Order: sequence, then C-alpha cells, then structure tokens
Amino acid sequence: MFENILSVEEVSVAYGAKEIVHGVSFNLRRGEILAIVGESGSGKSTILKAINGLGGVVTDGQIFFDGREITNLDDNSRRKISGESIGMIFQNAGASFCPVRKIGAQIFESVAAHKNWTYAEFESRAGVIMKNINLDAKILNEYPFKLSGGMAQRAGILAATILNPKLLLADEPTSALDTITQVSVVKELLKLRERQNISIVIVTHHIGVAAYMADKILVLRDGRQIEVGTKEQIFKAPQEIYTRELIKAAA
Amino acid sequence: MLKPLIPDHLSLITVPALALILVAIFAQYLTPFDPYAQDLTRALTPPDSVNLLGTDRYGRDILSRVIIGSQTTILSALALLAVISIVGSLIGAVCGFKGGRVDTILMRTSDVFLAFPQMVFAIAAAGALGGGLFNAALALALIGWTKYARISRSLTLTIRKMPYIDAAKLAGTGSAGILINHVLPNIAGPILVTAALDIGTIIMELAGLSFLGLGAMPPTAEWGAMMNNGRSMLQTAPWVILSPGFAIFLTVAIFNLLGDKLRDVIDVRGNRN
Amino acid sequence: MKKFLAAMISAGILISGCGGGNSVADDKNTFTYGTVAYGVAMENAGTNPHESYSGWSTIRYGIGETLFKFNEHMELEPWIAESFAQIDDYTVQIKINDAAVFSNGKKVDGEAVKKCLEHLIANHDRAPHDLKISAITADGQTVTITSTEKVPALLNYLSDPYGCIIDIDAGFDDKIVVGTGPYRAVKVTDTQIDLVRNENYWGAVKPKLEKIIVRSITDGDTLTMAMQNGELDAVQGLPYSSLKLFDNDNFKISQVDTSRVYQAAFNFDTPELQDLNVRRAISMAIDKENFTKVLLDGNGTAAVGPFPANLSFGDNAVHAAAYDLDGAKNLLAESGWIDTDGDGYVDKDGKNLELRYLTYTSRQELPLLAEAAQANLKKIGVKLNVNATDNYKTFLRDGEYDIFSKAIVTAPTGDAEYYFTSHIVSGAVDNAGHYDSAEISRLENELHNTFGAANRSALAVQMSQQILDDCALFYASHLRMSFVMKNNVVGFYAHPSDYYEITAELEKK
Amino acid sequence: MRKYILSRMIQLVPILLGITFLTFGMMQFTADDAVDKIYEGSVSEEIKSAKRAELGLDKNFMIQYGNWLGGVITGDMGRSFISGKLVFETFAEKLPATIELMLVSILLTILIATPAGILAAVKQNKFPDYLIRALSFIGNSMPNFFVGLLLIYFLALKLNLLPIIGASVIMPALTLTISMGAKYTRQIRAVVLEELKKPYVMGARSRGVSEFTILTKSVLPSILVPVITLLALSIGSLLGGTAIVETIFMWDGVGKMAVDAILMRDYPLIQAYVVWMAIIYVVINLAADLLYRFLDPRIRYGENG
Amino acid sequence: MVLEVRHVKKSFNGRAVLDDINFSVDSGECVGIVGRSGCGKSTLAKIIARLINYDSGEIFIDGELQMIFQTPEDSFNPRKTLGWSIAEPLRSVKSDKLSVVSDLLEKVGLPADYAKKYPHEVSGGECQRAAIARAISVNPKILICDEATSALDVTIQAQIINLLKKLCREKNIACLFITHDLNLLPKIADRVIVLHGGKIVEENSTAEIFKAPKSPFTQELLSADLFFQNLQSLPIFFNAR
Repeated sequence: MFENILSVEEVSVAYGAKEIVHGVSFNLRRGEILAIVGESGSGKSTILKAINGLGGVVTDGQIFFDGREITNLDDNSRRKISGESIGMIFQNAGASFCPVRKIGAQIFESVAAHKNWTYAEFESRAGVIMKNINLDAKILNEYPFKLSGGMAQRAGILAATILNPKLLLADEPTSALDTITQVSVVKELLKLRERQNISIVIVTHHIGVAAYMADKILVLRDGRQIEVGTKEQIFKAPQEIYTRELIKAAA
Repeated sequence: MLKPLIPDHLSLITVPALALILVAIFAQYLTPFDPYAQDLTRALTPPDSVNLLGTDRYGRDILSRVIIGSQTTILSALALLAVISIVGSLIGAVCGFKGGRVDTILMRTSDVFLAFPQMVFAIAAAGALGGGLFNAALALALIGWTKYARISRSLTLTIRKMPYIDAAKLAGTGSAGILINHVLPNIAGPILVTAALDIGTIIMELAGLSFLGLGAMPPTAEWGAMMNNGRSMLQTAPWVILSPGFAIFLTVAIFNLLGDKLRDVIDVRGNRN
Repeated sequence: MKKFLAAMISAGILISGCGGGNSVADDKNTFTYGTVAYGVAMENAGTNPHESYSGWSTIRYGIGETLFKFNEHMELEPWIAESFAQIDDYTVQIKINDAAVFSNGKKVDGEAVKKCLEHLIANHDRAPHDLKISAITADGQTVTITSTEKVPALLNYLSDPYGCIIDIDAGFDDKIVVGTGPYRAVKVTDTQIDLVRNENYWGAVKPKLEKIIVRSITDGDTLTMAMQNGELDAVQGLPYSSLKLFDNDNFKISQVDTSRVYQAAFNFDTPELQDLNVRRAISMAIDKENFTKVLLDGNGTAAVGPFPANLSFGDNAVHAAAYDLDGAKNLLAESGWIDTDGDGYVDKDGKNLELRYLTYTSRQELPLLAEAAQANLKKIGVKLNVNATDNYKTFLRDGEYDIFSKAIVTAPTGDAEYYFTSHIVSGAVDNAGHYDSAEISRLENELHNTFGAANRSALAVQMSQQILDDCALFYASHLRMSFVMKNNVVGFYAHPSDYYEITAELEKK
Repeated sequence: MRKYILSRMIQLVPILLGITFLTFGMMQFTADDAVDKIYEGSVSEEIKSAKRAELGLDKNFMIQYGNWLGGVITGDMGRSFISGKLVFETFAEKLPATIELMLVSILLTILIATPAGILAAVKQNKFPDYLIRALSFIGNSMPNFFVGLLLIYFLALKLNLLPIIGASVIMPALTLTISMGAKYTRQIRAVVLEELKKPYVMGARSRGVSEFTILTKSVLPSILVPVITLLALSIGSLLGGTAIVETIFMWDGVGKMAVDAILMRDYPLIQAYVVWMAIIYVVINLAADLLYRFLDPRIRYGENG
Repeated sequence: MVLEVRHVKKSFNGRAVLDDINFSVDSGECVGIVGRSGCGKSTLAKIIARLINYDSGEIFIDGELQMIFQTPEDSFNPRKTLGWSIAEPLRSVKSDKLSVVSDLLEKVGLPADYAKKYPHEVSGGECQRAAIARAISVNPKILICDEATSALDVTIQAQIINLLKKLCREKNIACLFITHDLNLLPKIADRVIVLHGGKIVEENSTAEIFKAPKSPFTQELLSADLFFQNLQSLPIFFNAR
C-alpha cells in the first residue's frame, strides 16, 4: 500500500497547441478528499480529465496512481483502470449515459469490460450500493431522461463506484442541482468515503461545497496553481490575495 | 454588416468564387470566338491550339460556349437564389415574428409545396410552363422559397425569445424597428450560409432540367443543355460533353467549398460559448 | 441491432450477387434488336395495322405481310397475292396465294382478305382516303376491289403497311394480331415486342430464330453503347456520329438510300413569307451540303426536291436555286429587308425579320437541321426562333409557326402521288404551309387520272419543279438508312422502303 | 402513440388536398384541351362540346377538381393523350421499376455511406477521413447526369463490366448512389462527430468501455433517428433524381415516363406522376416520423412527462 | 412608491405560475425576490416589464422601467456594437449620442472605445456593465435585475453587485433584484420577498429573513445553503474578511 493514492507532479496539460494547465502539483492519500476550486476557465476540469485520460495531452510533469505512472497512458492500459480503479462522476450525470439505452444495460456494459459477472450478479451487487445511496432499484430499467437531477447523479455514483475503485473523480457534481439537492449529493459522497475509504478529487466552483467536504483545497486560476493546502490553511490563513478575494466574494 | 462575416481566412476560397462570378458577368468579353458562330468545316475538331477545348458538331468553339454558358448557368442560379432566399426569408421572418393567422396560412402553404419532391415538382412545372431557362428557374423557385421561409421562421422564433429583443422593447423600439434592426441582421448569417451551400445544388438542378430538355433551349449555351446535345458524342468526341461537365463540377465544387467555409466561419462565431 | 446489421450484410451480398458481369445471352436462337423507331411517339406502338402507324411495326418485325411488296428498286412484286388483273380503271382483281396461312394455321382466302380490308377502311384514318374503295367481293382465292374513282396507285397503297393482311376473327387483344409473317408476337408493350417463330409459316424460306426481342431504345447514345457492349444483335437508328464506331470487323453495316427527306414548309399565312423573294432567300441560305456532310456525317445526299435521285422523278430531273448567301441578301434587299439598325438582323418598317421555326425531336436530324438553319439564316440577317417539341401537333393546330420542318418518306409506295396529295395540294391533311397553287391542282388532277409509270413520272417532275419554283418548301437532305449488326448476323438488310426489317432470312451464325 | 398516428393522419388531409389542388391547378392553367387532344381537329364543335359535357369539362374549376380528385382516389385518372391507355394503369405498371431502383440505391447508399461516414468521423483528421471527405466532396459536386455518363463511359464501355440497358439496375442505382451517398456520408460523419462529442461518450470511456462497444452499442442507436430523418428527406431528391437517371439508362420507370410525357405534353400522365410522387413522399416522411418515434425512447416515452 | 403589484395572477396551460402576487417598491429601495428555479420569478419580472401579459390584477409603475438580464451576451444584439445598443433607448437624444454613450460607459467603469466593440468581443462581466449602462441611459425610476449575476463568476458577481448598488444609490433608482441565490441578498437588498410555488410565502427586511425565517420554505432554503452552515462555523473565514 502506497501512502499516496494519487500524485500529480508539476503537470501541464494542453489541448491542441494551447496549454491550458501549467505545472500543477498535489498529492492525495487514501480516504482523502481534495477540492479543486476556481472560476470558469481556470482549467479545473481539464486537470481532472487529464488524470483520467479523457482529453488533452500532458505536456510536462507526471501523474502517479497507486504507485504507478499513468501519464498519457495508452488506450488499452487506460481502459483497464478506468471504471475499475478510478471512477468518475460528471456535472450532468444524466448526460453521461447514452440517452437511448437503459441505465442498467449501460452500467452492466462497463462492468462487463472489467469483470465476468452475470447480469444477475451485477444486479445483486448494484442493489446493495443502491440501497446505500437511496436509489430505487427500478431505475436500472429506466432511460436516463426519466431520472430527476438528483436520481441521475446517484445513478452516476452507482456507475462510478460499483467496481469499488480506489479513486473517485468528481467534476462539478453538484453545480447543475438546486441547493436542496446539492446537500443530499454532497452527503452521499461523504458517506461513500466513510464506507469504502475511497479518495475523492472534486472539482467545483462552489467554495461552500469545497469548504463543506474537502480535506485539502487547491486554488486554480488561469491554469496556474495559486495555492494548495488543508482546508484550515486555506480558509484560516490564505496566502494569496486571489484566494482571499475568492472566499470573500463567495460570502 | 458583411465585415464581421468575411474574415481574412475566408478569402482563399472567395477568390475563385468571385472570379467565377466575374467571368460570368463579363463572359461576352472573354470568349475567344463567337459562341454561336457555326463553322461546319471545323465541326468536332479535337482540342487544338485554335479551339482550346475543341469544337462541337456545328463547329462552334466549346471554350467560348463554356464561358458564355457560365453566364447562363451561374447568373441564373444566383439570381434565382437571391430571389428565393430574400422572399423566403422575409416571409419566414414575418411569420415567425407576427405569428397568428398570417403564420398559419403561409406555413400551411409552404407545407404543401414542401410535400413535393423538389425536382419532381420542377420537372412537372417546367413541363406545364413549357421549356426555357426562365420557366425552369421559376419551377425551382416555386418550391425553393419554402426552405428559406422555414429556416428564417425558426430562427426568428429563437431570436424572438432572446433577451436583447426584450431589451429593445424596453428601449421603446417598435415592431418594424425590431424586425429590421434585430431580427433580420441576425438571420442574415445563417440564411447566407444556407444560400451559399445551395448555389451548387441550384446549379445542378438547373443544369439537370436543361439536360432533360426542360431548361435552356438550343442554341443557348447552357452547360446542362450542352451536355445533353453532346451525349451521342461521348465516345467519338468526348470533349464536347466533358468540358461543360467539368465546368459544372468545378463551379459546384467552388461554391460548395465557399458554403462550407462560410458555415464554419459563422458557426464558429455562433458557438463561441 | 445485430439483426439490423445482419439484414444489411445479407442485402449487400444479394446485390453484389445479382449485379456484375455482362448478362448478354449469346444464344444463337435469340435475336435482340434495338430500334429508335418503335414507340408511342412514333404512333406505332402496337401491331394492329388498322391503328395509326402500327402497321409499320407489324410489317417491320415480320409479324404480317401485305398483298404485294416492293423490291429494292421500289417495284411491286407479289407477296400474299399471287397475281393481279386490272379489269378496268376502277376495278382490280387479286388472286391470293393458295399456300398462304395465318400464324394460327387458318388459311388466307378471299373472304379473310375482304374482311381485313373492310375492317381497315372502317377503322383506319388514312386508308379510306388513299384507296377510295367502294366495294370488295371475295370468291375463293380471288378478291375483286372496286373504287369510287380512278386510283392508279391502288396496289402501291395496298402495299403500305396498313394493308397488312391479318386475321380479323383472331381479334386485337393485348395489341397482338395474327398475321402471316415468319414471326408471331407473344407480348406487345409500348417499349418492347417479344416474338417467337411462326411454326406455320407458309413462305419458302422458314424462319430460323426461336425468339426475337424488339426493344424500343429511343436514346441514340444508349443504343450505341448497348450495341458496342454486345447487348444487342442489331440496331436501327444509330446517331450518325456513332456509325464510325462500328466500322470494324466485329460489326456489319447495311445501308440504303431512302426516300426519307428532311423538308421545311413555309407557312403562307405568315405575311412576311407570302413574298417569294423572302422564301427564295431563305431556301438559298440553307447550306445543305455541309448539313449532309457534317451533321449527317455523310449519311445522305443533299436534296433538291422531294424525291431521291434513284427514282425516275427524283432530284436529277429538277433544279432549285443554289446555296448563295449574297444572292439571298440581295433578294431580301429587293423586298425592302435591310439591316437599318445594325443589330445584325434585317428589318422593314422597324420590325426585324423574325420567324418561328417549328420541328420535333423524335427524328434526331431535325433539331440539327433547325440549329444549322438558325445559324445559316443569321448570316443573311433572318432570325429564327426554334421550337423543337414533340408536342408540335398542338402548335400546328394553333398555327403557331412560320416554318414547319419534318422528316417524311416521300415515296413509300414507289409512287409520287401520295406525297402530293398528302402534303402539297391545297387542303391536304399535311399541307402545313397552306400552300395553294392552281398549277399544282391542275397537275394533280391530271396525275390522278394517268396510268403508266413513265407518264406519271413526267407529271411528278413538273409538280416537284412547280413547288421549287414557288419556293413553297425547301428540301435539305435525303437520308441514307443504316442497320448495324454483329458480324454473325445474316439476312438483315436495310430496305429503301423502310418497311421490311425482320424477315425469314434473318439468322445468327 | 396511436393517438399521435391518428393526429398525424388528420394533419395529412389538408396537405394532400393542397398537393392535389396545386397539381390540378398547375396543369389546368397550361394544359391543352383534352377533347382537342382526343379528336385531333377533324371533328365538329358540337361533337366536341358533347364530349366535353360527357367528361365534365364544361363544369367550373372546383367541380372539375372534385371529379378529378375522386378519380385520384379511385385510381381513375383518365387516359393518356398519346397512348390512350388508362393513366393509372400505366403509372402502376411502371412504378415497381422505379421503386426497385430507389430501394437498391438506398440500400447501396446505406451500405457504402454509413460505414464510410462513421470511419471518417472516428478517424477525424486522419488519412481515411481526408480520403472519404475528398471523395464525398467530389461526389457531392457532380450532377447525377454527369456521373451517369461517366459511369457508362468507364464501367460499361471501357471496362465492359456492366450492361447498359434495362437488364441491370446496378448502373442507374450506382449513379443515384454516388450523389446521394456523397451527401449522406458527409451527413453521417457530421452526425457521428456530433455524437462523439456528447458527454455520454466520455462517460462510457471513463467507465472503461471500449471504443468499439461505444460505437456499436451507444453511438449507432443514437444516430439512428437523425439518419432516418436524413434518409427520408433524401428520398425527395432521389425521386427527382430517378427521372434523370431513368432517362439516361432507359430504365422503364415512372421518372422516364414523366419526362417522355412532358416532351409530348401528355398532361394526364404528368398529373398522375406529380400527385403520386408527392403522396409517396409525404407517406414516406410520415412513416419515417413514426418510425423514429418508435425507435427513440425519449420520444416514445415522452421526454416532458 | 414607484411600483405597486396588486393581485397579479398568471397561468400557463392551466397551471398557475403566479397566484395573487401583491407587493410594492418604494423609490430608491432595493427589494430582493428569491425562490427556486421555476417558482415564477422570471415570469413576474417580465410581467412587470410588460414583456408578457398577465391574467388578472393590476400593476402601477411610476416612471421609466429598465431591466438587466441573466445572460449578458444574449442581452445584446450580436450584430450591433455595444455603442449602438446602448444608444438604442436614446431616441430623444438627437445629437451627440456618442458623448452620451461614452459618459454612460465611464459610469459603469468601461473605457469609451468599448462603444465600438461587439458583444462577443468582451467578457461576460463587461457585457453586463454595458447592459447596466444601457439600462440607466434613460434615467429609469426602477431597474429589474433578473438573475443579473448568476451567469458570472463569483469575483465578477461581487463587482457587478457593487456597481448596481452604487448606481442605484447615486441616481435614486429602485431595484428589484431577482435571484435564486440567497447569499447575494445581504449584499444588496433592503427587503426580501420569498417566492414559492407562485406565491409570496414571506416578506421581510433582509436582516430579519436571515435571522429569523418564518416560513418553512425559507428555513429549508437557508438550511440547505452550505455556505451558511459551514462558513459561519469557520471563524477563520471571518478573519479572512
């Protein structure tokens, strides 16, 4: 067991010829939650996608996951860890499912990419998780568009965690939800960490969400790392003017 | 208004397109020979140093006929397009903006026209109206306008919901002012793109009607008609048919490229967010 | 989804399976013939000879036969008839060949012929006017025909395809008739006739092919390529420009000069054309030589009058004004037509000399003549507006033309009178120009009462010359007809009458 | 769903009325008098007016239209001016050939253009994409009559691969396929590219699903609806295209029939052709609409509740 | 009083969107209207601006009314320069529109050459400033801000709110500030109206609403707000301020 489940070292990410993220570094231990905060265009989602190989090219630096380098992994090796060791949830979970197919089939399809489970086996395992996250088992037989925002987000959590990954990447998981639903989703994520000791990287522009659930906070602006530290450090003694502004503006 | 529409990188394809249009406009000054002068002693001469693209069965210079044919083909296509896109867009914009009974009547009418496959209707209408390039164009126009009416209506409906329309209303601008200042300038871009992408199709359809003998009448030099007249010589004098054929191909290709480029440029602008 | 893919793949296999390769049946017993001359537009779609021009199809494709036939000099020979006797100026007696039988096995006797001719007169639009029959009587193998007036060319008329002898009792169902020819129609549509061998054929030479398919292919290029490709055994009506493609060992060409002429009639109702100078100027401006040489690719001869030179009353006997642009301009000027405004067209009283030239396209040479004439006349400042439409009859009916150009077989029966009565005399059905000449009327009256080829020929020359002197029409070219066939085809010849195509001699080696 | 079908059927009624009215009016406006056509001049005016009365041609326009419409519905559309045959019979006789040509063209188009479009999208801005785009651009810029002539020249004449007349549907179908397929390939490419940008593709990737599975199981079903819509729309240009192609290849279908009829001013046949083509087009579009309602669960189960 | 809304009702397709709305706004006062999405806030704004009709009730407005919209870029005609759009309401000003426009731009903190720019050439925050310039050009008595800051980043949000506050105070403009974000209200609103299910469920001074929310909905709204729960429990946060 390595101490750090995820190490991002001096990583720069580019889309095409344009470098979007410049030299970002952070570490994440098992069971830790890191929030990446910043305003739109700051590159927070870019770095998350680069970790999971979903777009952009790491032009500099290295990313280690569970002691193994995963910088710019080739597609086949990437597929082996995606979904099984690293789960991901998105801002609009409903849209992360194909609109013309049933949820269950799609989640089973990703399971089948890694394990030899039968559908019945999958259903029973999914049932356990669904009970934990207050999700009706019936939704497996539903189409994505039939789900409310909160339901869809829970289905996203189910799809991301069914194979018990070590790391969960969450890209603005609450931004599309209204305040009341936001709370419930954030609480589910915290419960998840307690149950599975899963590490989470959450990207959010919502300082409140970060303050509520993160252990560590990374402040990003224009693709540059402004500050990184524990929640207490960041809120108690922000070193940078921008961090201060951000917190002040949020209040 | 055109300034933000034609940025520098568009010029690469606008050059040949404009060149084509200029050739079409000044065709009669560019032909090396009289495109209608027969010289049976030189009939079906293969391309040589005198007749660069050879001659047809009447000994007419094919290069000259292709050049003058550009006038017939391109200018009539552009004129047709100008009429249907402007008329269609105005109808659509008024429908979308006014709504109500005007909208219902005009849109049901366009439904009926849209229910006809365009070429089928054009073939029949050209037949009913009698041949001739003008009638062929009219036949295409009868259906063609509906497309623009539809597009401009749906664009107008979208624009009507935009906050800047509310802002203009709050600014005290009347219906006409809103239509002229806010609606029309904003549908102009997409309409222009549609029209540009349509040029090739219209050219091909007009030529197709002429090819069937329902468009330009002999001896008018029109590319489709020239191909029809040259059909029997595909083997013995291929230059007769290949020259107008490639002229159509080249023209359509250039205008298609222009349309594609225009769409990319305008789309990129439109999708900035 | 899987099912969908499977369906797509199997469909793909199906297509590639049924496509590809050349599906030409090189079967010695089947003959595929492509022709431009069959179809609705030619008014000969069908095999009932008593309907419009369908008799041409009955004769051409070997389904039926007439009482007499023409030899290659356009002289009459017996066919179903064995012999004839001219009883008097009004009566002719015809003896039917005893061997003749219809394809259904029924004997051709006098009664059958009588029934057929009576049905013809009752139903056909042209035959009664030509034949003027008052009575027909039958007795065994003899038929006696009495006419209301003198009809010197009666036997010639009876040899027109409408005179094809068919079994009336067998009916006309599905456009199929029962004739006496070497082949029997089994399926007749607007675009195709399927024929099989007539096992009962009575002629000396028995038909050799089991099956013949006559396909109407009105598009000359398709015809050319299908022939080149080997999909057809023989074709009729190739575009002239294509003929040179078949000038090699793989093909044979049979050619013959016909009395088909390309003519144009001036409409005497048009005020401008009532002036002889204008008509003559236009006639003089037509470059017939180059039209024939270049646009017909040499497949014909420049015409002077209505009849080809190989007929005794043909072009060698008449004369017309020669091609002469300056002469034409002078004539126009003489009548006051001068280009005063410099627009390239002559004008008088502020009006350009602008004429409507009507023609049709189903004869491929006509639009060519039209365009050539248009360019020719432009040189003398006359503007022609060409209207080439297969709907020309409407325009003819409505009088919307100044010049009407058509192709016509002027001596289908080897006799000149038919042409004059149908096209030239005042009030004739096809007198499109409304030409009305007292001299012509007088000569026609004389011709009508004259028996004997030499005398008739002399009158025909006079009449032709009268037409040319009046410049009532101009004649561009006489057509040379060509059949192209594979080199293994024998017994397939172009005939000057344009009537006989498929005969018992036809076979594939 | 049933209610929807019914309401669409009802909506169809005014459209069909409009189509028939327009067709009838257009021909009425220009057509020659049918009676003149029947008698070709040689008959007295009394007989003609009697015939007019018999055919109902002396009635006013709307009554004539009504009679004609009744004929369209019962399949009695009069006789051809030229051949004298029943119009509906002639049309029905020639329709199968056109339908065969269209079906083969559509099938070929789907078989060629769908994989090509998908390949181009998947390999965006790589060699296969450039090649497919270049080819489809060329195909898109060539009028089908030019394509047809070139095909004849190369395939039939130079390579002697395919028969020219009647016997085979391949050449005319290929001609239609080239222009339709070119357009269709571009559209499929655009649709697939659009689809590949959708978040669910990234979602599936993040779950470790292979590209092939994403493409076949998610992308393909998702593009079915736009693809069917595109196909249904292209039927329109296909119907027009058949007229040209049938004429070039002497394919004995309704398109060639119509062109011949126009050249000979055989108005009853033209009328039948226009009306029935429009009706077929409308019905195909309706069928496509219903089909994708059935295929797309979002519409099937009503996205808005 | 510059605005009075009495018994206003509105329904779409038989569903009541606004049900008997009553309130008034005094001159120079800033009233916040808060509620979840779909509660009828925007409909109410458009009704007051007379951009859509209402079914029954009465609305009295004293003086000119202007509006600021949620998406700054969409509130400008993309084919017109900002200057043109800002000058659009100024039909009475015959001469020297140019200098009027540059004055207005200066007031909202934009350089004068922004008049020549197109909406897509400037940032969201700048666009919203231009929108404010257009709104104040006719010296309105009341300004409706419909989610005027929700599309902006937090730091920009704060700037725009400050600008609005400053201008309203300077020019004595009453402001109706419509938002779903409760947090924004203490910064600008004197009074808060809570809208839920098309009805006004609570109306009180801002301080009172935050101190002692009365209606269950307001309470839920407040408790759901993670900022309040969490940031207030972090004393550090207040130090940072």
